[in-house]
Amino acid sequence: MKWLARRLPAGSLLFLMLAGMTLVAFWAPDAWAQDAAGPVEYRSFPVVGSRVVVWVIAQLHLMFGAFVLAVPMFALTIEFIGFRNGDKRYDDLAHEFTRLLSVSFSFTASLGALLTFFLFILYPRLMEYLVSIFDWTFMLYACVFFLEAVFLYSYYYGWGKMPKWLHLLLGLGLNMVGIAIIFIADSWLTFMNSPNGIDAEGNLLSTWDAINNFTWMPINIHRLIANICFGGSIAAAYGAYKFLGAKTDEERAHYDWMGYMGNFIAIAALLPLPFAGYWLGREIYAFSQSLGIALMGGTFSWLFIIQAVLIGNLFLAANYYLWLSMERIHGAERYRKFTKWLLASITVCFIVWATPHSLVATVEEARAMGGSHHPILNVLGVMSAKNTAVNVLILTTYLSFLFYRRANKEATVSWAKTGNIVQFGILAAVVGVVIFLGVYGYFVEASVRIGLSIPQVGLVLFAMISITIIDVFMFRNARILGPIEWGKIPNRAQYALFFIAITFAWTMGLMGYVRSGIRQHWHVYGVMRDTSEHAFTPTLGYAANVVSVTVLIFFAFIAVVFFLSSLSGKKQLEAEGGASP
Amino acid sequence: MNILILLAACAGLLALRFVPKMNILGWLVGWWAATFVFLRWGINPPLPTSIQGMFLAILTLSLLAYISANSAHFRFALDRAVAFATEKKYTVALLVTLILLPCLVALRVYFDVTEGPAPPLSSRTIHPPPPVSIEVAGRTIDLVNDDNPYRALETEDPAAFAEHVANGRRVYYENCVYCHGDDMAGDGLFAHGYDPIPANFQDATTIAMLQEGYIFWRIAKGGPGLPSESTPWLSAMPAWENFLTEEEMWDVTLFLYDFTGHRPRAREDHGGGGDGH
Amino acid sequence: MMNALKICVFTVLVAAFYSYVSQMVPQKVTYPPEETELGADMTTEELVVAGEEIASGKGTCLTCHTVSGDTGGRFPDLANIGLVAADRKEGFSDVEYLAESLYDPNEYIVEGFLPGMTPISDPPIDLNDQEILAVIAYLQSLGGVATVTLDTELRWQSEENSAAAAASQASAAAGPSAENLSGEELFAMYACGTCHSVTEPTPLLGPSLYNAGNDFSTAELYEAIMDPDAVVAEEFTAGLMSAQLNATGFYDKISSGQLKTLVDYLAMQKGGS
Amino acid sequence: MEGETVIRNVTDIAIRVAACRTRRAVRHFSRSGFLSCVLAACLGVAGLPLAAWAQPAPDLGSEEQREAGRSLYMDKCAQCHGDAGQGDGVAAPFMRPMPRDFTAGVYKVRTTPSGQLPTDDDLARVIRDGMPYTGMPPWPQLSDDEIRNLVYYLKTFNADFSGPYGVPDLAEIPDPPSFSEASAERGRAVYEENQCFDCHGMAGRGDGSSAPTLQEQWGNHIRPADLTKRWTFIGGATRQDIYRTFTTGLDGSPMPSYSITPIEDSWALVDYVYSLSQDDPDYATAATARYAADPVDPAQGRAAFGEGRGAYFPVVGQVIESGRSFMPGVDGVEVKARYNADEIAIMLAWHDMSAETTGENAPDMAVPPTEQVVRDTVASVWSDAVAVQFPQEMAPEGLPYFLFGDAGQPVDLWFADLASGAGRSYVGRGSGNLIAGETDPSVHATYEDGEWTAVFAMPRDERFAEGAFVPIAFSVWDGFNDERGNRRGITGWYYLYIEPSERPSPVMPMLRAGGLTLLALLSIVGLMRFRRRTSVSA
Repeated sequence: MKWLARRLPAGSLLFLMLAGMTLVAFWAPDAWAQDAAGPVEYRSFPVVGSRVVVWVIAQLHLMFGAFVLAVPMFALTIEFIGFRNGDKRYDDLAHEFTRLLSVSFSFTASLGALLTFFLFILYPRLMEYLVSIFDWTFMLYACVFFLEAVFLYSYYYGWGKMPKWLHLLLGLGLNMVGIAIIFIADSWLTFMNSPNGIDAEGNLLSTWDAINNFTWMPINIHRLIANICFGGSIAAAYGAYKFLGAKTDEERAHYDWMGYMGNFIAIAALLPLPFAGYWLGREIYAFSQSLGIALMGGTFSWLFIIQAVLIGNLFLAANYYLWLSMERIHGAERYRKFTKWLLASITVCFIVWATPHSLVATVEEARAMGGSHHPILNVLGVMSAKNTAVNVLILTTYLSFLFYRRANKEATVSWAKTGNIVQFGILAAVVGVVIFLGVYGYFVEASVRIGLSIPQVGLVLFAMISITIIDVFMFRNARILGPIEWGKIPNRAQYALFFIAITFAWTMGLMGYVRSGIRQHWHVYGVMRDTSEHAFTPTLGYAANVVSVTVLIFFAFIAVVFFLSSLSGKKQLEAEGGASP
Repeated sequence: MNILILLAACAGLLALRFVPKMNILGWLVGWWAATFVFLRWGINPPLPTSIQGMFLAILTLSLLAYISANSAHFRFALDRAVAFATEKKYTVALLVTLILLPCLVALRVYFDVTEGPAPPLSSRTIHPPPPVSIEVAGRTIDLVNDDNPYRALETEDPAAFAEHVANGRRVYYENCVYCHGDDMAGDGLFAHGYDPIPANFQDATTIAMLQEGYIFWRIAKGGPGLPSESTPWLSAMPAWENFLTEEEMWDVTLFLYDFTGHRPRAREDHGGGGDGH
Repeated sequence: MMNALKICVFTVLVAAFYSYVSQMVPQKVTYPPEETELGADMTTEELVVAGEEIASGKGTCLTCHTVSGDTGGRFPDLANIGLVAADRKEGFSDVEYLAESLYDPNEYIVEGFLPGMTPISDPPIDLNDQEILAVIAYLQSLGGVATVTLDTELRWQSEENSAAAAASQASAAAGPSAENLSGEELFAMYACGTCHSVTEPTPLLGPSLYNAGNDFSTAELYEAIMDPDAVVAEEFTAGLMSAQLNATGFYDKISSGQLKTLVDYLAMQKGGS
Repeated sequence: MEGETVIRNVTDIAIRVAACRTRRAVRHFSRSGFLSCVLAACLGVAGLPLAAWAQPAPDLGSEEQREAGRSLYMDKCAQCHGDAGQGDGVAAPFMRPMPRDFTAGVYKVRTTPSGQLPTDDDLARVIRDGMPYTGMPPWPQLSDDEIRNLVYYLKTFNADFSGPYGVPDLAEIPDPPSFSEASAERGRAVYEENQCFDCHGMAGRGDGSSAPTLQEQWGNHIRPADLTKRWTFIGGATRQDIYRTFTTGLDGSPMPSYSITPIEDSWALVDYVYSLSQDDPDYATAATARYAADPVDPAQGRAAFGEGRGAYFPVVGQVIESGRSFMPGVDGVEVKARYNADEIAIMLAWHDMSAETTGENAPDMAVPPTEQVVRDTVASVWSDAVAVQFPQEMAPEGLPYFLFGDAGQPVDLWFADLASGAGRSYVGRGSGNLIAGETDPSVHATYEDGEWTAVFAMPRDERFAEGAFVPIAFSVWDGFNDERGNRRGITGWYYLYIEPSERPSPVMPMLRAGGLTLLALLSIVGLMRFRRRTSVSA
């Protein structure tokens, strides 16, 4: 009981307080509604305005939430790996990841409460309507949230104090509850984008249909994957931060490894993310052409150019980190000569992906082009070219991983040469077919073109899986050319990890904006109009500035989290007698 | 695409191979220069400068990544830079650089100032999102759910469908041909006088990407009916609801697809979720 | 500490870089489409725009009138109405003529046309005086120059109808009492007579209901009102009645009691027998 | 200079016009007469039957080729040229010149002597390259095979193609000698000798005295070519094309064929026409208003605006709002401008076949929607007119609608009715809503050699601040074409750049940029040296 009493103030108290506030906020609108002369539609917030307040807080809440939901997922996985192969290193790493959790969880809860509070105060009419649609899910959410707290704290504080299988079970429960939370919250916000289960006047027909709307599942999946990416990259940033401050070689080695693992998780999750994104986009189009065009063809088409810059940078930085990582492996020199080809492929794909469909051109330039479209860029600007670029980008990154994997190994199996040829053959064939489908897609009608992305994705997945399987068998009992010298990596690589984390956070902010921005002047698309002064859609530059500020606030908070975690880590180390990591 | 320039750029890079004692920095500069030349002069019609800039920025990023992704390269480049800045034998070269670079910048500024400003750029959204519904002649048309009412005839009653297409043909050649052209390539008689120039329906990225409701909206409401994101409303597209009946506008939509061989973007069936909407 | 500072600077730089990239793309604010709202300080030009919107929307004028310059429509074409209004009726200025034909349309009938227009100040169209002024401004602008403002006073304007708020309150108050209206009164109130005659066998825009009681069963009458397009008599335009009723908010206003009264009234029309 | 001139098949334009009406007679006359002469000379044997027999059979293509041509024709051509090739498709009433009636077998652009049928290549060329500034677009997207099939199909419309005349003679079109100024100078005399100015005008602007009365053989009015705009030549813009056009004539139109000897004189005429014109319209996007301290005197006309060609903007028909104009009489307007402290003056110049200075015109005149889309009248009741428009206020959210503004953003319209020569100003809130403005511009307009020059002068308000880009758009009414009100030629928004009276000196910005760069370089080098020294000393 003593340790509980000591630690309760840190997280739980805050959480309980905020949960109380949530409840108050939940019941408050009735009281307000009564004392005001008529129903209040909006209230204003000083200086920055109500929209920006809710925007920033929601985004911060989302980022922390993403982190808190993602870390248990891979912590559990790593713990399980450590449990199976008995490597203490993995168990420690998993524990260290969870150490970041407890403080983050408090932040998440506070921000969530704050968000609810502001939403109910500033947007009473909208919230009243949403409550009328989702009445019991709010209650369910509160319960699940409470469960999450129970699981999380017992998972963290119970580390090493209970049988491992029980602890793993707790971790599983934590993840289940976490996923339930995100699914419930997603139903609310996806309903605002693609309302369902209501009649033409907006009256509720079925709460389940409202939950299970067009974009609910796509958003769920998209967010789950993105959360893992994000959590991994933040964990990697933590490793990088510790690496840079490390005093001893051992510390350096440990945190180098931690950064590597975090980044591996992030990039592995990044690879399927574009596919989930396309599914989401497709569902939005299926729900309403207007929303789809707002997303892809209207003002927001430029937002996706910014997104392409972000994702292109992400892939570039991820590959860059891998190439630098190979310096700590003996034998990696053999693969160095491929770097330029990988880089060339990434650059070309990046360029294709970032090519806008509608161009900024002077009148003279437009006249020379014979219109607002350039005959060559036009080909690159449409979906089929971009799909192809993303697929090739993914394959290239996968190839970097493959080189990394076999950097210090030399296959000893008799069929090594054949294996290599088969692997290369698969890769070349898949790249060829993906590009062919991309070119072919330009000449067929839209419905077929959209359908083409499925074989493209399938082929890429097939290539990655089949090549990996061959690789695993080929490098069984491989001759090891030299050790991996953890910790022997330039500081540049650690900054690349920071870069990835910041870029992820920024991308999340941007995507959060577009998801809610495509509704334009609607609170609930097609059902409830936004009649406030903030009904207009701001410029992308403005939105980007808000995102930047949000990201900076987030990293300031994260710095606090890192700081607090390192305090508790120190204490623990002391308590455990200064055991080395 | 100007093949000669492309070949020249390639040849230049190839020539670098035969330069004795070529180092990594030289290669980077060579690649950058070759790409620049190709983007600037090698593509016909020329790329807008905004796009050239973007491509070169990406390339620069990649080249920087390349040189720093290898510690040996990185160290070499750093050493060379430091040597250039500090060693005696480079003093003259350093001085020349120190003088030349600011002069080049100043020259650029000189051209910018003396060329005079360019007319303001107007960028506008090409495919703005349509409203949820529009009113045509007192009737509300739901752009989200309504389809071309005559599209179903294509399978149900091909003869009637052909009649609608023929009517659309008449409407097109009486009304649309001056701007959108005889072959619908957006190159009609008056196309050169308008900015933006009329849409090219042969292009796979115009009507082939859109549902018929969208086309109908653009025909019925024209340039004046564009949403605020598409300002300035320089579009010369008339609001055809003032000239044509609703049926004629749907018919001409049918004809656009019929003539170009494109298919309208189909309304997709939704996989998950309820069907209550 | 140095590391922390470096990381800080790095973070700020990266975020700033992305902000910068985002400033490079076209910057465009999208405003929600404007609703037609009649503000007290609207200029004549704004009134013209508002009036155009009312004419094609709520006012349902374009259901019957055209603005194309083609003659031979059901109702007079309005393409040059601003020009001809001034000397159409002796002693009437253009504003007065237009006002009369909106408030009291059957007072003067253009040669070659049948009376049939319903006063648009009454339900179901039920425009208030401000909205009618906007419509007048729009009509004047067709071929002429709009002159009216919201302050223009017309002798047709009603005292209690002068403010929009008052009008809406009045109609709200009038709601319950409308339950007690007779079928004939309902028939007049919803302007059914614009298109259907109950006194003559000649069809107007819609079929005559002179002999409705014999021609239709009660169920058919219900259906014909609630779903007009289900069965459309030959020679008549499908969709016209539903568009008209939708536009005037008929379905929102009519109660089940009123509907029954109306159907009963129609079922009594047995002029043919 | 004493070149002998023969207008071979018709000696007088008036006769030619009359002859066109009875075209078949003329054609057969000319064909039999001319052909037999040539053949007799060539073969040395007289006798038409023999000649016909000796001719190679015309190439009419296979049944499949004609069928393929037919389906292509129905898809791409029938909307103008009609299902039966009679030039009566749905779009035909909106076009001048009218689409070709293939059943008549009369073609303008040929490499064959006047009166003869064109060769297959002639037909193919017109299909592929089109006829600029007429309704006939180029069809580069058709393959050579497709075009050949089309040609085979076109030839089925007229029986002569399969008859004895189906294989026309080729006119001799020699390779052109190189262009010379002297030859062009001599060409001027040839131009005058042959009375080209009768139709094409003294300055070649298509404003000859008989221009308003010219008719093609179907009785519609047809405008003579504006020889100063080479990009509008329907038969092509090279010197060889010009040579071919006047040696073979444009059958069916009043343009006869000329045989000018010696051949040097022919090329001299070509060079003269060539020297009159530029081949590229070189459309501008902004006109520049220069500062000049002296007061603006509109009566000076063009001379007040200095040397050089102004900014040239394309004018197209107003086909957006009711009263649509499908064949505007004016296809481009040249703009120059100047300003001083109190005044701004804008000069507009455009080519017009004839000056209509009787009648009246106004931008808000009603045009009956039922009016015939193209009317051919000589005595017009509408005068020529021109207008300039500017946004009344420079709003950040964009430009007013370019057809006389919109309710949200009005435009200022400066209008000149060239009959009275008086300037009027309007405030436009859409083309149906124009009201008179407060100050009327002073206007001075002159018509000379087929070119109108109108100078507007107005007090300079704050819109025309130095360095500003003022959006500007133009409207031109050609009274001959019955243009008034919404029926007019228009441009979209372009810009009028008010060039600052004093050019800002580039020195300071240059110094600043150069200095900053130097500073940055120096600090980098300094930092490197500093670190190097400390590391060496350590």
